[in-house]
Amino acid sequence: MVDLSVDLPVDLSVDLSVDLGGGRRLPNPLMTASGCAANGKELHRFFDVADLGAFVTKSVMADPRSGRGTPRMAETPSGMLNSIGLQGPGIDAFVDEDLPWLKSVGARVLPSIAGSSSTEYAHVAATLRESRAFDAVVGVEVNISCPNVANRGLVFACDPMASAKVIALVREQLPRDIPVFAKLSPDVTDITAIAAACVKAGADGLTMINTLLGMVIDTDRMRPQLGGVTGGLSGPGIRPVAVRAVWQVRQAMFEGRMPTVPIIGVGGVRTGRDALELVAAGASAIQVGTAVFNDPSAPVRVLRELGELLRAKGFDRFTDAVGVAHGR
Amino acid sequence: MVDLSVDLPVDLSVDLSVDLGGGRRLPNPLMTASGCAANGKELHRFFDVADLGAFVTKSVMADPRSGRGTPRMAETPSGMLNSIGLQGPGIDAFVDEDLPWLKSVGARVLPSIAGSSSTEYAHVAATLRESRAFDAVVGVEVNISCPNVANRGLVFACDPMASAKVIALVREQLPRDIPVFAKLSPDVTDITAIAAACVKAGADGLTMINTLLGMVIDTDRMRPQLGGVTGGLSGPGIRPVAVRAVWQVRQAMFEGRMPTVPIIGVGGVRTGRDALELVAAGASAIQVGTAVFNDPSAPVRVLRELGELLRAKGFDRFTDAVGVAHGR
Amino acid sequence: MSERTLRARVAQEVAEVIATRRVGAYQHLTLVAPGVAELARPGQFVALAVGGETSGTLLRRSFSIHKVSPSGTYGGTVEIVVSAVGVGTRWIAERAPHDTIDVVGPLGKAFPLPTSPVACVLVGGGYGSAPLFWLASELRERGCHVEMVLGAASEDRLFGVVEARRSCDGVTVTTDDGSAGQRGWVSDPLPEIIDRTGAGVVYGCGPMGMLESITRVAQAHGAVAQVAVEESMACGVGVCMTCVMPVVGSDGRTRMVRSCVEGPVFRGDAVRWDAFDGGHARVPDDAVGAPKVGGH
Amino acid sequence: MSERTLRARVAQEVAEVIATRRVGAYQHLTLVAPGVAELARPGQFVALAVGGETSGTLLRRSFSIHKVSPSGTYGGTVEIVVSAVGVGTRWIAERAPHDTIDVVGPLGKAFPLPTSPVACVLVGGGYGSAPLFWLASELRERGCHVEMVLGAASEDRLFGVVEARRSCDGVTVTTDDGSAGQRGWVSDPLPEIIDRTGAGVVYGCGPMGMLESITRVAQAHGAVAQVAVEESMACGVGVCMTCVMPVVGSDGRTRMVRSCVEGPVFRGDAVRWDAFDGGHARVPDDAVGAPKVGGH
Ligand SMILES: Cc1cc2nc3c(=O)[nH]c(=O)nc-3n(C[C@H](O)[C@H](O)[C@H](O)COP(=O)(O)OP(=O)(O)OC[C@H]3O[C@@H](n4cnc5c(N)ncnc54)[C@H](O)[C@@H]3O)c2cc1C
Ligand SMILES: Cc1cc2nc3c(=O)[nH]c(=O)nc-3n(C[C@H](O)[C@H](O)[C@H](O)COP(=O)(O)OP(=O)(O)OC[C@H]3O[C@@H](n4cnc5c(N)ncnc54)[C@H](O)[C@@H]3O)c2cc1C
Ligand SMILES: Cc1cc2nc3c(=O)[nH]c(=O)nc-3n(C[C@H](O)[C@H](O)[C@H](O)COP(=O)(O)O)c2cc1C
Ligand SMILES: Cc1cc2nc3c(=O)[nH]c(=O)nc-3n(C[C@H](O)[C@H](O)[C@H](O)COP(=O)(O)O)c2cc1C
Ligand code: FES
Ligand code: FES
Repeated sequence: MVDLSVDLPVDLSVDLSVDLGGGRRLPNPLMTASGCAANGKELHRFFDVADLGAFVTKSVMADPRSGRGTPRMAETPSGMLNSIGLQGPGIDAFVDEDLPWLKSVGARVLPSIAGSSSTEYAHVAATLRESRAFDAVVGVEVNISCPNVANRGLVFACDPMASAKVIALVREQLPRDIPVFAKLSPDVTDITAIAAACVKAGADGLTMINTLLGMVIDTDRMRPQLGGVTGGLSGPGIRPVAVRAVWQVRQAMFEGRMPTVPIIGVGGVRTGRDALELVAAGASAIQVGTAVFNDPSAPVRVLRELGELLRAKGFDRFTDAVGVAHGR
Repeated sequence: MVDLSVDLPVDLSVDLSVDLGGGRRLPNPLMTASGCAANGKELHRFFDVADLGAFVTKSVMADPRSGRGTPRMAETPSGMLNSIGLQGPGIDAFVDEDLPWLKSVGARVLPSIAGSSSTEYAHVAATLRESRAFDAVVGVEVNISCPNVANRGLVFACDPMASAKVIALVREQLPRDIPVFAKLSPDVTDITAIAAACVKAGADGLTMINTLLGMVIDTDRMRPQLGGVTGGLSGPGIRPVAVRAVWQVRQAMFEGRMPTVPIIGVGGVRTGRDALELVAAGASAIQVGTAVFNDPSAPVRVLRELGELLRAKGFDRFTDAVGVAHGR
Repeated sequence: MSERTLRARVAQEVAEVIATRRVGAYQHLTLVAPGVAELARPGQFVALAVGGETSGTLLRRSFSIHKVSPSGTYGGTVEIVVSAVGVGTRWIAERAPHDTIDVVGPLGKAFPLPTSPVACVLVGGGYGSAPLFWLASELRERGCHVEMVLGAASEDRLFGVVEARRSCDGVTVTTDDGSAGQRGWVSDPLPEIIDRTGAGVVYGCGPMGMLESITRVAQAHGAVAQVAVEESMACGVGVCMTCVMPVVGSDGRTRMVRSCVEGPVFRGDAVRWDAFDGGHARVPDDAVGAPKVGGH
Repeated sequence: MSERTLRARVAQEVAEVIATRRVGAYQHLTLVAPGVAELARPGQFVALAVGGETSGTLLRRSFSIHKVSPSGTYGGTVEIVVSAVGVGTRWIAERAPHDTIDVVGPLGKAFPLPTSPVACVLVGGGYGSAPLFWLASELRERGCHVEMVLGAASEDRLFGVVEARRSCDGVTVTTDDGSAGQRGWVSDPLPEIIDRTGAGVVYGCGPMGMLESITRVAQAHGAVAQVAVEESMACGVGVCMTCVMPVVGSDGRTRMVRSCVEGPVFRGDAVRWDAFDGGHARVPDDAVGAPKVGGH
């Protein structure tokens, strides 16, 4: 492992800890983003994954999945398009190998779970609960941006009812002190409606945003560049959409249109300044996704930069900065 | 005016002309994007605006409007956010001054009209029809991405019914040989539903896409950077969303889920290659918006590059390339 | 806006950097841009593209034209003075000789010159003095008595004190910290200079707050202020409507006008200073087309 | 994937370019990257960030390590050979001495070395020969007889013919157009060389089609092929799952494995060549977790 201790820890004069529910306090608000950090071993070569507030794993489904054919990615201006097709080992291998490894290095884990039916989500959550390393889990993120096989392949997160059903079933499977986060798609007419439906169904928090549906044409071959035709757009180019989504939902909470729950902000964060944008808009934690492909140690660098910025701005506590841009 | 004749005309061995309805053939598919080219005089210093297939003017409403306070923009990675608030002279000044000027230099004009109620749209369309320079008009673009005052300020383009009503009223005001294009917002759960509703209501074509709703926080002041809080995200960073929207709607036409009408593609086009992406996805014409701010002669440069690319790929006619990426 | 301004010619060229040097806190660049050099007048600006082929920074950055040499060994050159404050200005300031930069210009309206040889005071804050030396020469050619006031936060942020002494009839320097010249603001010595010289015009270029106080002082002492503003601009060529500010027109009505084509030089007394507040400019309620309740 | 590979050390450093020169159609760069140089083995690669602060090009570009010098005047250096084909490789190829580039490496698995001194044939297509000279030296140090086949479309796209003659026991050159060596493909002389030398291993690096035919020829002539592939990679470090390809594991089952961490070197006979088609790789129906009807 590359020794980062000279750069870390972040300046201790700012209290970076945050409580995202379940009574556990995370030492800081920085996380990996699901699918952008695999399940820990790879990035542990660059920094200690236990230095993060939490490690978010690749969305896992019930069975092993090969994912889609290739090409699976296209670079786009200040971003990229991907269509991985949720390749993964399946929940059994995850709880046997990945979760215990993460626990062994002291990481706090926020597993991301997925399914193509609400019962698959519930099964994955139940398997997780029964796992021997479950005490490393500080919450569960529910990726509802998967195509719903029962509903013409439309993704769950595009429909308040379908989203709510998944969240309710997952919530039932997990102990009360494990907060459940619904991860929302920005590809909807009104994200506050989906957010409210998820919270009503039992979500203890929200993660925003997943990728935007996009497409690239390979103009040499004059056909869609990705094997999967469309894909998910991520990276700094979409940050303004993430900031807006977090702002809108936080605003709905401030106005009493839905209960107040913690929001995990994700989308285009590359620097501490970018993270601060999401925080000021209302995010209580930050995930770094695509930026990891540019800089494998981005999550800890962003944490350090965020801490320095907060100190420079005179904040004593990270939580004091959450949502401050509202009403200014 | 800067002499561009050395660079123009585009290679004549490719027939670039295109028929967007109304029986008029445009000499080529390149256009400015509404709000990114003012009303012609400014760009005419850089190239002859009559060299474009059509010139799309800034969305005009019934009365003069001051627009919003400043800051009205924020630069974002590979894009920008704007919140102009539809500043403009009002339709009377537009038909008295801007349209006649465009006619005087030989431009084909696609005026963009807007309103905060469906009757305002109809009034603007009717005033346009009565104008003395109306014969320079080759079509009318209806910007339905304005907040609908009657409907909690939600934009028309987010609701199929509201969109259809505006389109139907505008269609009634205009002669049959003037095609009406509905300009759609990408900020919806299902853009094909809005597209189909507009076509059913009488739209002869569709323009896709308007900006994405986004937001930037000024982290120095810890408040929204734009005077208008949220704004529209544009530029190369959003191109994959535009390509996807055009693809989805063209696919719906191919599958018979809606009638086939021409699509004008817009969103993040900076080069001929970018334009070709939208064309291959199904666009019969291309607008260049934000790229103009980087290169004031971008529309004619993109035209030249597109012509060269088509020739290099062995296309004899531009129209043969429209939608070719489907079914490959 | 007058037809003339809009039809004014403008060039777009890929300019080679032929010289770049540090001047105090600034970087002074000389660009080969014969098209721009031939057309430019003092007070106009250029807009430079940022980054190369990989650039995610789309918008051009604007710089006052410091000087032009319409012909020379390399063909016409344009000089600018850059304060590196962000990603774009840093990139520009880092260009080495022989690197190229895409330049559009000249843009905007120039400083209007008096038709008779009145005395003038030229006031520059920080790099805001950059366009004033050229203006000073033109004014003196017309027989005007020209004095200059240069102000900055500290000595390293003054630009062109030596050049000022060469091109003007009198120079006063102020710094906030007293590290050069007299301690204080440019508006401190201004009343005395206007009164002593009987100046008819005060030209100003610098931060908004400074331009507002120059305007106030000029008005109080019977002079006209002509100020060059610096608003955030997306296009610089008049097509995006981002650079607007509230200005009173000849009909007495306030409009949100584009500072890139109707400015950057405005008569100080036409600017609605009351609408500016911490980097924001409100639309005054009495502006043409101002939003009714509910806003747009 | 073995625990060892994953825990293999990797460095991230801002490397200074200390030399860059044109070699035929390629640019040969020498970077000061002591951390990478110390750890690297032949067949591994580095991933370079593209563009500076203004860059909209986020993803790193991968390059085989041509050579390392773990210590020297400047500290350890790493050399790469770049074919400028797009925006990223152009930017990298244009870097001048003293410019810096952010480097991550060494990445991926190295070429496995035989435990006994068998004869080996090293086949490089275009810049694909870059990592082979270093490999050749290591093999010869172990007493292996080493021959090399270098092929390219034309003479300017061959890399390292002179170096090959220095570091190998025999060199054969092929070009598609006959501009150097024999006209044809690398697979043409390969059977004779394997048979003559009794080679046990054929190492290959180059385009997919070439690697497939090397594998076929090697198999037909009783040798094992070890090929270094070049799939499109978003991260290069194993976290994004974009670089996958169908490979048969030791249990005989096909999986979509990451070529950045489980490759880039694979046994040729483990690669499911049948799944590749014009830049796409299908998921074979018999792959672990392959989509059922309807796909994912
Ligand atoms: C007419 C005019 C003349 C100018 N003359 C000079 C000059 O001679 N020397 C000089 O150093 N600077 C000058 N400026 C200011 C200069 O354009 C900005 O400092 C520069 O655009 C900042 O870009 P950045 O990428 O470094 O900063 P960032 O803060 O990263 O820029 C982000 C965005 O905000 C815009 N922006 C930020 N600050 C300003 C500003 N002060 N004015 C306008 N846009 C801004 C940028 O153009 C960009 O779009 C002038 C500006 C204008 C409008
Ligand atoms: C393990 C490995 C080793 C390599 N070694 C070398 C080498 O020694 N010398 C050399 O010149 N090139 C090498 N390549 C190929 C090189 O990485 C690509 O040519 C380069 O990424 C293209 O980037 P671009 O921006 O110039 O092209 P663009 O086409 O603009 O790139 C667009 C995107 O596609 C990806 N991409 C495009 N072509 C390739 C490709 N062939 N392989 C992987 N990704 C690609 C880019 O990384 C980028 O994300 C290697 C690739 C890999 C995976
Ligand atoms: C290659 C890749 C794979 C991803 N896989 C998942 C996933 O499995 N589950 C999920 O919830 N989000 C996934 N995402 C979305 C990210 O977690 C994140 O929400 C999105 O990329 C926006 O953040 P970013 O701009 O920081 O990348 C993936 C993104 C990328 C780029
Ligand atoms: C500054 C600005 C102003 C705009 N004004 C309008 C407008 O008045 N009417 C409209 O339909 N679209 C407007 N748009 C949207 C553009 O026409 C276009 O749909 C969008 O910017 C995407 O294209 P681009 O990425 O090429 O800019 C505006 C965009 C920008 C950047
Ligand atoms: S900067 Fe675009 S109109 Fe002035
Ligand atoms: S390139 Fe990301 S996993 Fe291999």
